Amino acid sequence: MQIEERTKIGYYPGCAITMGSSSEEYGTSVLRVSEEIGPELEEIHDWNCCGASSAHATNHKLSTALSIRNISLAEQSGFKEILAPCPMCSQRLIISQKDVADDEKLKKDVEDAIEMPCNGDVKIINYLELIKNYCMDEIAEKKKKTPKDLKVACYYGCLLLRPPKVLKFDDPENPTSMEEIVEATGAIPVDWELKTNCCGGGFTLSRTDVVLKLTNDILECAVDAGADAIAVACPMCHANLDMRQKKIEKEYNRKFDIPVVYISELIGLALDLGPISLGLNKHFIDTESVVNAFA
Amino acid sequence: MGNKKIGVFVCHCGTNISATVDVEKVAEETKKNNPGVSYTTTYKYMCSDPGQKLLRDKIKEEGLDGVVVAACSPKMHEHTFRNAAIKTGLNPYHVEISNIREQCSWVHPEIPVGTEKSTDLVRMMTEKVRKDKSLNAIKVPVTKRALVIGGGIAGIQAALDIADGGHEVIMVEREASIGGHMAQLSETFPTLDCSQCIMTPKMVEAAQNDNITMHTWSEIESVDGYIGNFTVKIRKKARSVDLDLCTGCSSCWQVCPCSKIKSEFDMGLGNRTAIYIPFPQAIPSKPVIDRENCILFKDARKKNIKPNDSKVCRKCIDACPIAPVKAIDYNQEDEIIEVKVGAIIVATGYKELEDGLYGEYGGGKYEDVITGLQFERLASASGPTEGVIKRPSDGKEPEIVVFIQCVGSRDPAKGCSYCSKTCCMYTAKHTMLYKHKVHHGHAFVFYIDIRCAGKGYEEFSQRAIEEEGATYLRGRVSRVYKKGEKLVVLGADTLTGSVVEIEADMVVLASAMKAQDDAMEIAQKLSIQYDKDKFLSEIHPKLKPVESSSAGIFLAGTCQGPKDIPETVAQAGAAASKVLALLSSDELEREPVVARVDRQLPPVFSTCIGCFYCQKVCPYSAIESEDIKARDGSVIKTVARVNEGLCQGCGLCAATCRSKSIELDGFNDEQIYAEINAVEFN
Amino acid sequence: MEKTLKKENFNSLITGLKDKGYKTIAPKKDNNLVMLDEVQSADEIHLDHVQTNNSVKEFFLPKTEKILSYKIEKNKVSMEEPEGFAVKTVIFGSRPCDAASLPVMDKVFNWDCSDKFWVERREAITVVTIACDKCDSYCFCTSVNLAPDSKEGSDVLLTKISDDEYLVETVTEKGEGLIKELETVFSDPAGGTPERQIASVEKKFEIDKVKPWLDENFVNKVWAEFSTKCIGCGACTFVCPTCHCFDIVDECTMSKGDRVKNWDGCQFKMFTLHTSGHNPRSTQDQRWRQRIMHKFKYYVEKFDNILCVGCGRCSRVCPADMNISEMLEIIATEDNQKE
Amino acid sequence: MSDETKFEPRIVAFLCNWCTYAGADLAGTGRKQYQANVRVIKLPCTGGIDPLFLIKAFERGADGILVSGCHPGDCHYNSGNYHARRRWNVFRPLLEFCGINPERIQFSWISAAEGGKWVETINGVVDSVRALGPFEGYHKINAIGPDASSEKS
Amino acid sequence: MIEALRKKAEELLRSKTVDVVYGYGEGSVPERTRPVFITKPEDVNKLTWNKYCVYNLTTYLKKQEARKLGKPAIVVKGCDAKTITVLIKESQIKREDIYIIGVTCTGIGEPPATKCKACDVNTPLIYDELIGEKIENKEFSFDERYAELDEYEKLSEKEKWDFWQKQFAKCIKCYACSSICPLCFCDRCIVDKNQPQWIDPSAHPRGNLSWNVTRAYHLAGRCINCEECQRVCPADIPLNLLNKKLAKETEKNFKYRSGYNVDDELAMATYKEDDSEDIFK
Repeated sequence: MQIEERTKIGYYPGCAITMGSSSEEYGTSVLRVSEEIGPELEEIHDWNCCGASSAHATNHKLSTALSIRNISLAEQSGFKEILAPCPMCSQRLIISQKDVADDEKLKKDVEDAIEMPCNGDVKIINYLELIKNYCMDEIAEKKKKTPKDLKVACYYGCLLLRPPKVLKFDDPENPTSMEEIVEATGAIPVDWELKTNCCGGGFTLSRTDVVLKLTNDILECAVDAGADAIAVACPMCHANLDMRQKKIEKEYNRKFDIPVVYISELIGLALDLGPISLGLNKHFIDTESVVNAFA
Repeated sequence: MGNKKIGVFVCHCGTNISATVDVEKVAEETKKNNPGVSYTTTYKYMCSDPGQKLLRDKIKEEGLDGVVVAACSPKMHEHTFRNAAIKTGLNPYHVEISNIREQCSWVHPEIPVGTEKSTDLVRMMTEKVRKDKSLNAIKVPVTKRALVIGGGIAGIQAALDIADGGHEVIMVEREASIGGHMAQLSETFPTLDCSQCIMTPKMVEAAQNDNITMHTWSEIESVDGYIGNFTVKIRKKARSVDLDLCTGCSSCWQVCPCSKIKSEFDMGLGNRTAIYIPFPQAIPSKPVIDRENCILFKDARKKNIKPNDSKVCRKCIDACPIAPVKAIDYNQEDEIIEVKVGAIIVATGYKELEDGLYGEYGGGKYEDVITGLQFERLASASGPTEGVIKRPSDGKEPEIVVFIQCVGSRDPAKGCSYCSKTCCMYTAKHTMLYKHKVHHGHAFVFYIDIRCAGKGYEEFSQRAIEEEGATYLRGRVSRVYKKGEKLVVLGADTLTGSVVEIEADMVVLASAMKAQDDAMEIAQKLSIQYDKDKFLSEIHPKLKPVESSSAGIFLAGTCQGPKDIPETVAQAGAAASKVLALLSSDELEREPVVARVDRQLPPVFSTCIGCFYCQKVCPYSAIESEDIKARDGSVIKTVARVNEGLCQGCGLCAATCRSKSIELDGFNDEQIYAEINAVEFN
Repeated sequence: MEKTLKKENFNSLITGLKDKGYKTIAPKKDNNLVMLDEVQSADEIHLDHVQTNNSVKEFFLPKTEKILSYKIEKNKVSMEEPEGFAVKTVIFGSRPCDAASLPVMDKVFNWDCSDKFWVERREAITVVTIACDKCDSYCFCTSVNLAPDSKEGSDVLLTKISDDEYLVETVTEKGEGLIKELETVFSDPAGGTPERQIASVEKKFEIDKVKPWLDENFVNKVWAEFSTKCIGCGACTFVCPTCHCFDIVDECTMSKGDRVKNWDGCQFKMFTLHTSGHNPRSTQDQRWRQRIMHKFKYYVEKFDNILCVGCGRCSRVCPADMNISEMLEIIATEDNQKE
Repeated sequence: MSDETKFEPRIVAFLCNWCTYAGADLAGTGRKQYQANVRVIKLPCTGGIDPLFLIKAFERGADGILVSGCHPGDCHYNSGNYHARRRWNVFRPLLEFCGINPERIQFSWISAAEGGKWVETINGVVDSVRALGPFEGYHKINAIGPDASSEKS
Repeated sequence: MIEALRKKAEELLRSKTVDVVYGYGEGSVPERTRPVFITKPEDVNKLTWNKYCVYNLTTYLKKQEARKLGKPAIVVKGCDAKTITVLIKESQIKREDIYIIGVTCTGIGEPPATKCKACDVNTPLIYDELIGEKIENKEFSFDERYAELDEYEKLSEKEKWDFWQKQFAKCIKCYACSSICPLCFCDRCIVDKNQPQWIDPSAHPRGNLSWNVTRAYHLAGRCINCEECQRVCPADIPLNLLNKKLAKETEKNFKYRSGYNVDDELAMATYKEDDSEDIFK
């Protein structure tokens, strides 16, 4: 372990990936991996919903206040940086910070609502940014297993990159950060076209037909590109590609059977951490092929 | 001096002025209050013939020796009214303009405010007129030679017109051959005649015209001087080929080993050798060595030795049949030559928007997503595919081609908000060329609006739809991505309100026409203005479209803004005619707004004390020192003297001189003092 | 009529004058200058100085003065002469040499036309002079037929008899009138002849020898030798109580303007510049000669008065330390007479 | 609204003929309204504007002055605006040192294509000078005129 | 020091290297000295040197009356010598036309002039002959040299205006400030130009403000801080504050100090592409 004290950054899980939630495997794998490499994550005490879901569509002030409260809590416990692995949360936190910075009146209202000051100089990062900024050398250093020609299609979805003027993360049209991480784990990233196409997101309940069409195109394109697995960094994309895969296969009577893993799980496998501890047993499409590739 | 009889003519300008300024009241107030004003009137259109006649008559009848015309901006009609005065014998520099339209009636809606301000502006000018002195035009010799910067169709046409007018022309072209972008086109709209056929004769004519001296592979280093007397330094970049000896026999570029260099002329679709001529009909058809990619020069650079000493590859020089001295010379250096010219025409053309800017359409990653000019090369008989439409990736004939309009144009987010004017026409042409060559193929065109407004243009685009069967879809394309062999084009068709997904074999982007990268540099070298999109600015969009803000420098073609070939040629002719007018007289009359150093009778001689601050600040080094000598030859004092020929009338010296011993005619101390004095706010 | 003025009564004098509607001018300290200026109370008055930097001339011939103003409305010109510029004033504490300059200049200002600006101010202003009880090396009043306690030009002369008491001698009716007006402020003399503290000013040159030399020596190399160091700045003429040259200039805007009388001086190189460019006095020695000639020859011939009261201000203020009494010594000394 | 109730600042603008004057014309052709408090004096170049002009403008009752010309590099006479820039970098602090509020003298670069910027700039100057109020100091010494000695300020 | 000065002057006059020596002579009172122009070798003992030699003799290099006496040798302190550098750069005199007798000086005037507090030219930067041993010129920081201004720069806008109005009101337009200034050498000064009359000649507040501002501005980047204008002003106006403020701005903005180097370009006659433009919108 390094001698000097590891940098500590705030960890904001959000409702989707916290313990006991529908995509908790993303959360558990992120925490498990952070025990080995990268900065120490400390969950923000008394965090609340980031106001992503319907809130930001219906009540702008409410959703902003919800986000800012989390940031102010982190500030008070002295964090300069907050990791929000779920892109919906990181996007919401960053946009709220910007809205408050641009609109004095909104800032005052929000501060009154949360009874805490917010001066907004805390940096919000997503999981890919965390790995790229802190862990690239450590992965290379601590990698124990290299998978045998495991071809992986990296799928970014939309919230990680858009709106580009605000998030300013990677190249919104042709991102490469996940590919670099996948390469670091020893797997082989494939070149495919739809890595930034939308998977239908929240419409998965209201307009399942549209989601089926979009996710089918994505899976089809990934399989055609020769991918053995799809890596994601967003619980919503994972849900639409993994949970829905059986229904898509039935709808378009085509066999995909392509596992959808989180990038944190891939890194975990490369560090030879137990698959169960990474939550790999909680997927709809069996991730066994990926685990064996690392054997 | 002070008791001039001044006439004030207040113009209605139709209703442009009289709508928000009570012109009668202005005239009346002026007559009542302004000293020296003996005659005032108002008229509907001062700039019209009757208006000017009124002016001329009143000058004679009333015996006026000072005139103030309160109308539009002096930039519009100062010249008109001063010429009218000349006809009556009144020195034009006793005529001043009050700008009560652009800077008053048009921008201040309330009548009382506009009227009061106009009265003030008129008073400022009547006070200035009282201090005006007669100035006579300065005669300056004219160098009977013109310079044309740029060898595209605009430059060639202008050079030919001037040469036919009997004057010498120097043409400077940056590339190895003249021809510009037009040479790259296959057929040209609306007549579909092949660009090579109509342009090559003109290029040859220009080459053979003994009035035209052509400098290709050369750039403008610096431009000094002023109208009629420009001194231009031209950098003739080292070609490594001696133009006089070389006969263009092509034996050298046949043997050149490195032939995988992307040809700029073919927009990267074809390759060329290190020693090359850009295209078969190049003028001069003599090669140039690309020192970046030639392995001999690379080796010389690596070893830091003289190029000729490197022995890595001597194929071209060995193959050169010219004896006894070879036409190829590796050690050739850049050469700076200086020429004197009387007028300059800027015809530096445009640059096509690089497709890398559009990530949504593959951002330069997909070989089969090409730009308009690249399609021209595919369709051109002298192109890399000899006119056969093939996909650059695998050479297959594309069954379905999607043309996307307005790529870059009309898109402020991508930096140019203007319409590039020619894409609608050349895309329609592209669908025709495609259908003529691939009969069973199908062309889709995504457009916002079809703007084919020239003569025969609308019929041309209708023909593309009705006869050639191109499918025009009104909507924008959101994304192009590769799917297997195909290119999936996701777009919208707003007329049917549906999402469109086309699996195409090839996509052609109608890329925007942008200003050259170094447009700003050229503008600053010539000290002419450029607009927010870096296109060169004309003095007046309607009345002086081909004149730049610097006297003696004219603009032609796309460097001034997007336009098609007919318009470019028309502008070239217009610019040439302006130059011919300029060069037609032996002497040029120059604005007599020049600086003048105080001169008095002895014993003072001059209040100038000879500190020469003026000489140090003058941008045109128009100020010399002069020794005032006594009869016995001893120097009494050394003072400054202005060379009227060089002085451009900026007034820098007058503002720097501490004792105000040097003043600018037309803006001298008394005139400016009178204007400030008249600003009095009551 | 003999009276005395105690120092502690200064305050009642000043307030008394104010009540009677007089404006009071007295020497005032202004960091390292002592200037004659308007005072409101006695403690502003500063008396232990040799000579004030500015002279009384400033209150009779101001450095700049509007003598006429005009307005142009609707091409019609309306003119207006200034009124009320002469304010009832008492100058308290001027020196005898300053006061002596007034009658000398009365002559020129009432010569071919009486200058109402000068004359009306002369009537309105009462001059209360304090005889000099000390002097410095620049003073040469005794050399120009004056003395540290001469009465010329003063309305009332005060002479210091003890540290806090001054002997009051009225010179003119105006002076007497003033004393009567403020009877209470003054007190009767203690009796016996009071011991008057008067400075003794050493005589520098024989004034009678000056004019005869000047009559003969219009051309002489001493002018150039002495005045090489003069930079032609004109400060001497402005601080001099007897220099009275002025220039008239119109300062106007479009609709109104003022005709203004400003101090001018013969030491400026532009003073005698003709529009043709010719300058009769183009070098500094000619101007320096003109200064001496005008004061000690031309004015004497025309008005039988020497246009110099020996206050020494010009020598004190001169940047190049050109001392006028030194020049006159050269002129008046024996061997110089012959050349 | 007569003069007394609402103070209308009086602005004199010295404009260079090639850029800002043309920019102002462009604002005209674009019919962009702006406040009428400005009186424009056209000169060939900002390099030809002497600080004496500014003092005289204040002496004739101006409350604020704008000097505007071509952006550095664009000057029609190559270096006119560079010299002007150097001149104002020194003259303005001198006036500020003498107690004249620097907001009363404003400088800007406006090209012939920036009609909008001309309107913004001139409205900005009028508003900032209106906030400062009339130039009391200078109006007082303009009024005093020659008989200063009798009326002590 | 005085003996060496006289010996040198005599030697120069005897050898006809120069026709006249501008120096300092006894004044009308012990606390003053006056400029003397020695043309005959036997008069050299009129020359003296003491702490009252405040005069900047270089002003006579531009006065015809003095130059009529022939080729001059001139006694200069460090600050006066800087004037010669500026006069040469403004082509008013040629270096070879004058013989410079430099005198080392550690403070002049009683009490010492403010310029001497931060004087970095104890030994003149330019001379043909040096009287007194060479003193190592000290370096002073930017703030030390302009410390005198801080007190005035801190004033509020109103206080500044009132202060200067009170000072300018005293001005009597005698023009001693520009007559003494060696760099105010214009034959016809701008104030003498009456068509048009840019600067009112009258001594009222309006005329005084425009005169004093213009006089100071015309010395921007030129004044070498010899403080003579302030010394000779009969109205005791702190004129050098204005010149010093301009010198401070010139040095801050253009890194230029007048009179130190004969080769670099005059501040107000040149420009740099990257001159500061934060006052420009």
